[in-house]
Amino acid sequence: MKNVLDSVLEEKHQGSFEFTAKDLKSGADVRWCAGCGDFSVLAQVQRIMPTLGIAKENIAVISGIGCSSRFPYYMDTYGMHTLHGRALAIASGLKIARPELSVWVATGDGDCMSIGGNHFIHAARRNVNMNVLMFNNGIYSLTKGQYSPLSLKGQITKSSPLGVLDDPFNASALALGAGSSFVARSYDKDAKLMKVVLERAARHNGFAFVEIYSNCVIFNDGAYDGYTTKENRFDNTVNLEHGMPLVFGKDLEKGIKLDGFRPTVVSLTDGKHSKDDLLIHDEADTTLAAILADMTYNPTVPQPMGVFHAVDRTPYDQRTTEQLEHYAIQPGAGDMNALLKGNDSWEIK
Amino acid sequence: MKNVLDSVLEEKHQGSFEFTAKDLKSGADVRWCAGCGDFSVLAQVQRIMPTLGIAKENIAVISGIGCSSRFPYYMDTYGMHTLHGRALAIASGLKIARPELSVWVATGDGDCMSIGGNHFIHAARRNVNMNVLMFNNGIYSLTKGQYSPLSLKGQITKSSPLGVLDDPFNASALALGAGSSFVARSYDKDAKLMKVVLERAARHNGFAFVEIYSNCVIFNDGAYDGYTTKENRFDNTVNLEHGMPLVFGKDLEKGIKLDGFRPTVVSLTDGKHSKDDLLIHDEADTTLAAILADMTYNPTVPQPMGVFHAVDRTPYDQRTTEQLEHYAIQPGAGDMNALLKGNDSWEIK
Amino acid sequence: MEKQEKYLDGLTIRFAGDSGDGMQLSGTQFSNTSGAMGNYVNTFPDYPAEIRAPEGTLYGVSAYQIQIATKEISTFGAFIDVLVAMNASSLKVSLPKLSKGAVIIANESGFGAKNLKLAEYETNPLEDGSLSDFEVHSVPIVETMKEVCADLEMSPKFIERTKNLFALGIVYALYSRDSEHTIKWLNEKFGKKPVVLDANLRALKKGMEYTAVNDEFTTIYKVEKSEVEPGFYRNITGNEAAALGLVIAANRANMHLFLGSYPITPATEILHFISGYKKHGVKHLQAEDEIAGLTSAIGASFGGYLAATTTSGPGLSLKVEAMGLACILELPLVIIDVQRAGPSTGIPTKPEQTDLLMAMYGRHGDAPIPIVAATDAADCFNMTIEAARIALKYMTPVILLTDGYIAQGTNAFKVPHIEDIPEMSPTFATDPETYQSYKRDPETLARMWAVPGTQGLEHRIGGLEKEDITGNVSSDSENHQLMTNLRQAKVDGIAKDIPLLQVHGEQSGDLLILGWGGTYGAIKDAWNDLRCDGKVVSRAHLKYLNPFPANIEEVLNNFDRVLIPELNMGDLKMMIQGKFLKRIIGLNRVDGLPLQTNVVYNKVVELLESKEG
Amino acid sequence: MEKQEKYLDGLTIRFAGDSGDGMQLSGTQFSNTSGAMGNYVNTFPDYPAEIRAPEGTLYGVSAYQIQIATKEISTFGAFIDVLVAMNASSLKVSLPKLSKGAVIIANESGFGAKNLKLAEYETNPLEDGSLSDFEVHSVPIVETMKEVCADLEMSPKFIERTKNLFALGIVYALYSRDSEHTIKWLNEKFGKKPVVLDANLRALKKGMEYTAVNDEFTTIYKVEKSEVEPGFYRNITGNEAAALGLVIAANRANMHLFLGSYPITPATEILHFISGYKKHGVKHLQAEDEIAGLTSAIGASFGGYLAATTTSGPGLSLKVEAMGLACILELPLVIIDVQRAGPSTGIPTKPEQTDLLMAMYGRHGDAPIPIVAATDAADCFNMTIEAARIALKYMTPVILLTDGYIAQGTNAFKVPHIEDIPEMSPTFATDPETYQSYKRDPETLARMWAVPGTQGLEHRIGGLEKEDITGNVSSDSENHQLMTNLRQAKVDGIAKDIPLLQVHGEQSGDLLILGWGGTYGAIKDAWNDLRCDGKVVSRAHLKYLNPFPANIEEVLNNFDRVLIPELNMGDLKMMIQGKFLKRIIGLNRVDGLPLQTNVVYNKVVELLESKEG
Ligand SMILES: Cc1ncc(C[n+]2csc(CCOP(=O)(O)OP(=O)(O)O)c2C)c(N)n1
Ligand SMILES: Cc1ncc(C[n+]2csc(CCOP(=O)(O)OP(=O)(O)O)c2C)c(N)n1
Ligand code: SF4
Ligand code: SF4
Ligand SMILES: [Mg+2]
Ligand SMILES: [Mg+2]
Repeated sequence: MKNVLDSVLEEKHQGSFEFTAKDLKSGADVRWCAGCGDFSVLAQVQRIMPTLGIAKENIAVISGIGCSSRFPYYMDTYGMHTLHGRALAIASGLKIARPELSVWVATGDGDCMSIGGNHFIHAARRNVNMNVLMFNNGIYSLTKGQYSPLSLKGQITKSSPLGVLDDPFNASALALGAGSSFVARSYDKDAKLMKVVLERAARHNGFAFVEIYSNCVIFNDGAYDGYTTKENRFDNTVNLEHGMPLVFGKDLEKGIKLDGFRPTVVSLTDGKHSKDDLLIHDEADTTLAAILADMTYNPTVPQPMGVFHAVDRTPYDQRTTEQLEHYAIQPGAGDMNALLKGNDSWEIK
Repeated sequence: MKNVLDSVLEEKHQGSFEFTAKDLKSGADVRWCAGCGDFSVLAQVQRIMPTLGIAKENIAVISGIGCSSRFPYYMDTYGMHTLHGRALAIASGLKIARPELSVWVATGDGDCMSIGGNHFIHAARRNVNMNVLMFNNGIYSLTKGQYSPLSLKGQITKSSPLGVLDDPFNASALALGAGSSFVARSYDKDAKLMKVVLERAARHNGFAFVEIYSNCVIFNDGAYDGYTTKENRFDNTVNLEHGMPLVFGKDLEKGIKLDGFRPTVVSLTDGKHSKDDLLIHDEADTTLAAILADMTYNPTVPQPMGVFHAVDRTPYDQRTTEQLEHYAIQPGAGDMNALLKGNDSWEIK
Repeated sequence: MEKQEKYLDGLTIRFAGDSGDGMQLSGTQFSNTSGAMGNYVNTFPDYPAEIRAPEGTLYGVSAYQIQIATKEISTFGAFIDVLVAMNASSLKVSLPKLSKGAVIIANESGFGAKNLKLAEYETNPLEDGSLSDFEVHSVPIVETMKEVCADLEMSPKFIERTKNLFALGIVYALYSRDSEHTIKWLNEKFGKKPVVLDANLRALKKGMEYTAVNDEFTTIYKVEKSEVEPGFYRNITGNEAAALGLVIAANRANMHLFLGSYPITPATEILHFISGYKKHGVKHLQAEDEIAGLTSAIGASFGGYLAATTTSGPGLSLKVEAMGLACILELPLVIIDVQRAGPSTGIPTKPEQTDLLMAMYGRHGDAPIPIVAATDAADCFNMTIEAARIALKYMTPVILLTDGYIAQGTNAFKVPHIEDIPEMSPTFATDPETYQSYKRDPETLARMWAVPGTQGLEHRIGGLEKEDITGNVSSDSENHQLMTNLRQAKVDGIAKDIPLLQVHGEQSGDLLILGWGGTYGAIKDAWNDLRCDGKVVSRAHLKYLNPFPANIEEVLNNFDRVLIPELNMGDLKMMIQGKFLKRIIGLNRVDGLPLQTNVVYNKVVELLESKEG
Repeated sequence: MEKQEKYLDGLTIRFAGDSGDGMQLSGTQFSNTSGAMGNYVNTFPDYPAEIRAPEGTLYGVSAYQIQIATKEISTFGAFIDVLVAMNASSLKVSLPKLSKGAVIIANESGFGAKNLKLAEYETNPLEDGSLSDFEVHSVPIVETMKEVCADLEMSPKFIERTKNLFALGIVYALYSRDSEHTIKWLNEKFGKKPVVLDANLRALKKGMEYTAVNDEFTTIYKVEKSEVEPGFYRNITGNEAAALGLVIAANRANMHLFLGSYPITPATEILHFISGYKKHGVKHLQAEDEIAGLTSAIGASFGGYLAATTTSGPGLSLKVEAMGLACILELPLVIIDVQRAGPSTGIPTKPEQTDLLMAMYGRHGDAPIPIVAATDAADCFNMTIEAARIALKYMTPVILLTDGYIAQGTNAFKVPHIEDIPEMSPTFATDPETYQSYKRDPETLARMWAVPGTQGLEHRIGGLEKEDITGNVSSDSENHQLMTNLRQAKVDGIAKDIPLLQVHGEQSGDLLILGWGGTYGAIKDAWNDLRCDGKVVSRAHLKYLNPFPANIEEVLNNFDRVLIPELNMGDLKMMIQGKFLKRIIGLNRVDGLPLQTNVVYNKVVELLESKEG
């Protein structure tokens, strides 16, 4: 008899490739606070998905627990809202079982990097092919305002009324250290950048980690204003483009140059430096990725935005498939009677 | 009344500073297999501890579960053999409570980096002041030979009879990505290096991570022979020394030079290169540390051994102590009646 | 017009509005003021599930309900006598619970077209006659306050924020509440922001005036003072009480306190309070997850601290393995579980009692752990101290079960003097000659406790079975049986050291209502009502679940029938039947609500009539 | 000298030596050969706790025990009739279990000075007369083999390794075992290493000769063929049977299989076997921990796979939270727990039945999950398939409890033909018109299952309480009660779909022995002995623990007294008393051993004499 899953998929899966952002809206009321940064991620995800050439019914969105983890409920795709911290392990199982699906994970800074840290590093290491959107608002919002591993030292929160004592993770450094084959960053207030980054993540064949600065208007309002507002973003962020020098500023009048391994800001207008002196972005270079990640908490340089790192490495799910395909044509494959009998049986007549 | 802990410690803690390696042997039979690499770690730990200026009764060794995690039983110190993967969390609690203790963690590659991965990255991030000895034998030994996250791709083990599909972690890269303030590596077969590295770890004020290549003679025999045997170690490892160029080879006839960010081996005898061309080790440089970690799986260069990275950052436990000390002299400190009454009470007469 | 005066036995009032409307503040002040005036009080805050749901929506209503009375009461009131409704949605969701003839104070500006639409009203209920069963006062709060504060340098938005105090003023005057307590509190709170203080004081005053001068209000009500024991009081939530309990327990044991915890609703506030107690020397770690919450506490306990962890159901599920370790290590630990509606994420904001069997049996291997439970908010203080006492005396983890209802609700807490709380005297071994890590006190069966830093007592403990007395690793057959028996005997032996189960009403007879934990208030109030109505029924309440009080079997056998109301599908019923083979009548509800007094009342009446059982 | 011939009903033989001595191989061959010769067989390997303890030590002994018999037997034998002892330590640890007059085959070279010292013998027991109660044969195995293999290009170390086959040869000849099966097996195994093959064949042959020519052996024994049903047989461990069961269940359900697992003794072998089944299309993930083991399986189940996870106690404790999620998601899952001695790390290599109450109640919230248990190694195959059947038919996780004893021991498994195993027919929803994620089959109460990739059935599920039928998130009171009831009713309803509890012996009367799971063999053998001895006692064995078989209450009530022997402190006793209020007599042992036949026998005799209960 035919495998039930295979036959359902053959029959029922003609492929709904023609759909719009609107078709991705589930009926559920979006219950984020007015002004929450998470809305802008939702909007861009809904905008790019129809352009990826993936059938709508082949999309699955898995999340943990948190404000941001409500994400799947707002998407008219297959979805699962799971346990705090476990989204990546569940998504890994789904993707390994069903490599043809486009698997997305919506997770918070607490969900992903506090309780979920172990699954995060292992999914990155294995390079399970999925797109991980980490909504970093620097706080635990759903539980009403405790610090997260991405809150800043000294930050006053409900569980640190006297200031956080922890040093935060550097999210991209952690992802790189764990072996993530794609590491990027964007933020709620720049729809264009978000769209580009999400598209790149979606098209990456492997584990794609996107850290998204998302403003929580209630418990950590303005945490990223220093980089993300219209006034600040030109001077305090630098958009990365593969093969291009790191320039920034309203009129692209500044650049980043390496002093040894140390990135420093130089002016392109004082006549001392030109674009040729600048650091050229190379998505494939691991060391450069580490340098970029390191800029995160370095107040003397702007925050990199965009794709830090992207390399090709066969995803774990694909290796599994290939291994099974290889063995499926070996002699005896699928012979259940031989399997049952084993290699040390006897017959009683 | 006096705090019971404080009074016991005051009374009973005259400080046993005069003790020897032999005093550190507990009565228990060491039940590792003959030839197990773990013996050499035990020997060096027992050798250096008496030299650290720490009272014997102030040493605590915490472990998870695994062959290597039997370590505390063999040490006549305070010790706890806990749960698989949880040693670092337990040790963190102990160290925060009792910052005056010298806390050591014995853990395996599975214990630390598979099930215990989350506690590992968080303890590193918080910089809890302890010495973590990760016995990396590239295998789960106690459970008789399954692959670990540090087993190599393709490795045949009991749970990968057709070869491991995972990519392994790069342990030092992960530690660095998580923010570890001290990262080092040594191996069972070089007692001198081990001693130096362990001493450095012990003296580091913060989270000290030491990866130790330890040969499991039963389930992964010879895994590190390519670097660690007398024949191979000169050509295939390079010992790091702060401020010194990276030279290696039996007669120190080779060196490592950077091509951009890429380390390459050069000869010091062919007249083309001298020591001045070589990479100078700087323990404080994060980017360099990343480059060194990256050499682990790079077959064209030797494996770095010794201290990759060491920087000063106030440990979490110390911050906690300082915060408490600061608040302990604030008005109302310790006033239990005021605490009980709160600030919105009333009196019924 | 001269107003009439009328005396009430008590009343239930509900302040309802948007999350931003300050209803929690009004409620707290009404409650504390009533407490200060010598009434019994009991409250419950009712937050929306969403952090900040869109303004004016039905699911965004935030409320605070208070029952005050002259006689002792233990619940926040089943039916609402007075509703303060800041907008249309808050009226709508509260309506089903209004008692006949209830007073409604409506904030007029919250009933505009937009608000009505969000509340899914076709017509304005304040005007369409649909509220004719009630006494409705539609008050132009916002307009009035704009006038009153015209001279202040304050934006209209900020002025509007005073509307909760205006509403409070109205009900203060209407129910003859003394404004002094609130005025004092406002002065302390806003002392550094004189303009805000001024506006708030004006609002309160203006609200009181509004009642006084307005002829709509024909009657002024009074609630007579109760026979409350003299002393200092405060309203306290169960979570704050538990946090206090931890600090005080450590103090009375002359120990340092360590809390390892991970945030989870509805337990997080314990962590919040503890994190603010730095000046009392409390150490804590907000851990990376619940496993680290408990295991870090195990580390601290090994180090000689009074160590604790706090959580709710999903977190308790994660701590299972580490609880087993704590059991075999025989180290003292306090584990507080604030139960919420499951399974899985369930309904995080709602209370249940569905973790009892898990607390009892939810570990691999035979791993007995004592369990205690708190009856109400203030009792969380007592039972936290009691959990610590048992933990330290018997060298064992102890689980304290509270629930989302008592943890977030409040009742009045009689503030004890620190000296009146008994001291505990844990001791650490110091003598290398006599120390053995699993040598036991013959009385309590507690093993000896030696802490790192003590010279000559170096030893190892761990999760492997250990040899009796020496604590060495052992896989010996007889030893394993012996250690299993000893661990069980130690826990069983605690029964000698806890209060007997007290029966209220006849000591034997037909029907006993047996409750446990946070259903105390509802059962007590129901029982009071039943007794007032002449019903012959007794009640008893369990705060010790493992072991049970020594006389429980006797109590059970003194009654023909035993009714156990609980917010689960029969956890305690199972335990009692399984242990004592006494058939139990279950009253089991998992509807996300605290136990309702009338549900208990009706069930008992039904039983008394039917003789079923 | 002509040897005598003697017929035996059966015998128990134990091969004991160092880890490296190949005792597991000898045991397996003796067992398989006996099976092939038509005897009933039952075996148990007895590994040391240490990986490779120092050679010759008492704690380093590795053994393999086999009982063979003409009549059906279900345990590996309480007393040893024949001991093969490769060294002094292996003799010493085995002595207490030797039956009177037992035959001892001792490897002479294992009794040198060093070995004696390690075994803590002052004098050589082979020579000092202390073994006079036994029939001792001290055999120069190593010397003989060195001679026999002198012409082979083989190091002495390798030659020595053949000593297990030499010993096997001795007992083959002594107990008239046919060497054909082993010769065939050796040929297959060492076909590619002709020298090794040759040496091993010589050893086997030489051993047989040794018995034949040696006058010490006066008698040759025979064990008559049993009335074994014709067909193919193999010896199988419970772990291999469970692994096979998973693959076969998926095959019969026409589904793909996914296993998410993390290694843990004594469950790891299931993962080992599965990881070798790649050519049968099996997917698996060796996860980073047990939580990911189960949650990855949940992901695969959401994707339309038959998904499973395998573990032992500590791992089950870690899976608790995810089991709650699986329960509320109502996705099919097979969770296999190979129970071992707890609490905590406990004694990892020893069996227990102490996870039953945890499997039943160990989750926060009301989260019912069906539980089944296997009776012996071969039954692990059946019950794995049964767990999968229930999971798929009822859309629920199912827990299968086995234990370290049946998981690692073997008995003969009658190899079924794949076509003879019933098919299962899970169905996936496909119609967007009628699909609703929590619409239920009226018969089974299973919800509809739609898999990603199916056009038009996009939907969301999760851990929050969901609305009946639609599956939308709901915090409605009545709905939560309804869903709680439905989840329970679904599990309870499975009782209609499982076999009734069968009573062996009288169907009613004084005493029933009620067992569950892996104590089956011991209870059955004890009961057989009791019946032979004319005792009036019945027995029944539970393989379904939640729900219980539909007739269980009736069965219980048909007996005055019920004895439950179990390897815990009273888990099933608690469940039965709690549910049926039937007083149970417990026979509870946690001594790290499988249940002993004589313990059951003696307890029953005692009960029959005393009428206690
Ligand atoms: C096991 C478990 N522990 C704790 C919680 C409580 N909890 C829910 S969400 C959350 C943190 C949310 O923070 P984040 O992941 O940053 O998401 P955000 O709400 O900020 O988007 C916590 C601690 C839970 N639901 N389950
Ligand atoms: C919760 C839990 N899961 C699994 C195990 C089984 N287990 C014990 S040790 C171990 C792995 C050991 O590997 P490693 O940490 O590398 O230590 P090694 O034995 O190689 O020194 C495992 C899987 C356990 N004891 N507890
Ligand atoms: S609380 Fe913060 S993160 Fe949550 S929905 Fe509101 S703004 Fe967004
Ligand atoms: S099995 Fe391996 S790691 Fe374990 S003790 Fe033996 S050699 Fe060492
Ligand atoms: Mg967050
Ligand atoms: Mg290892």
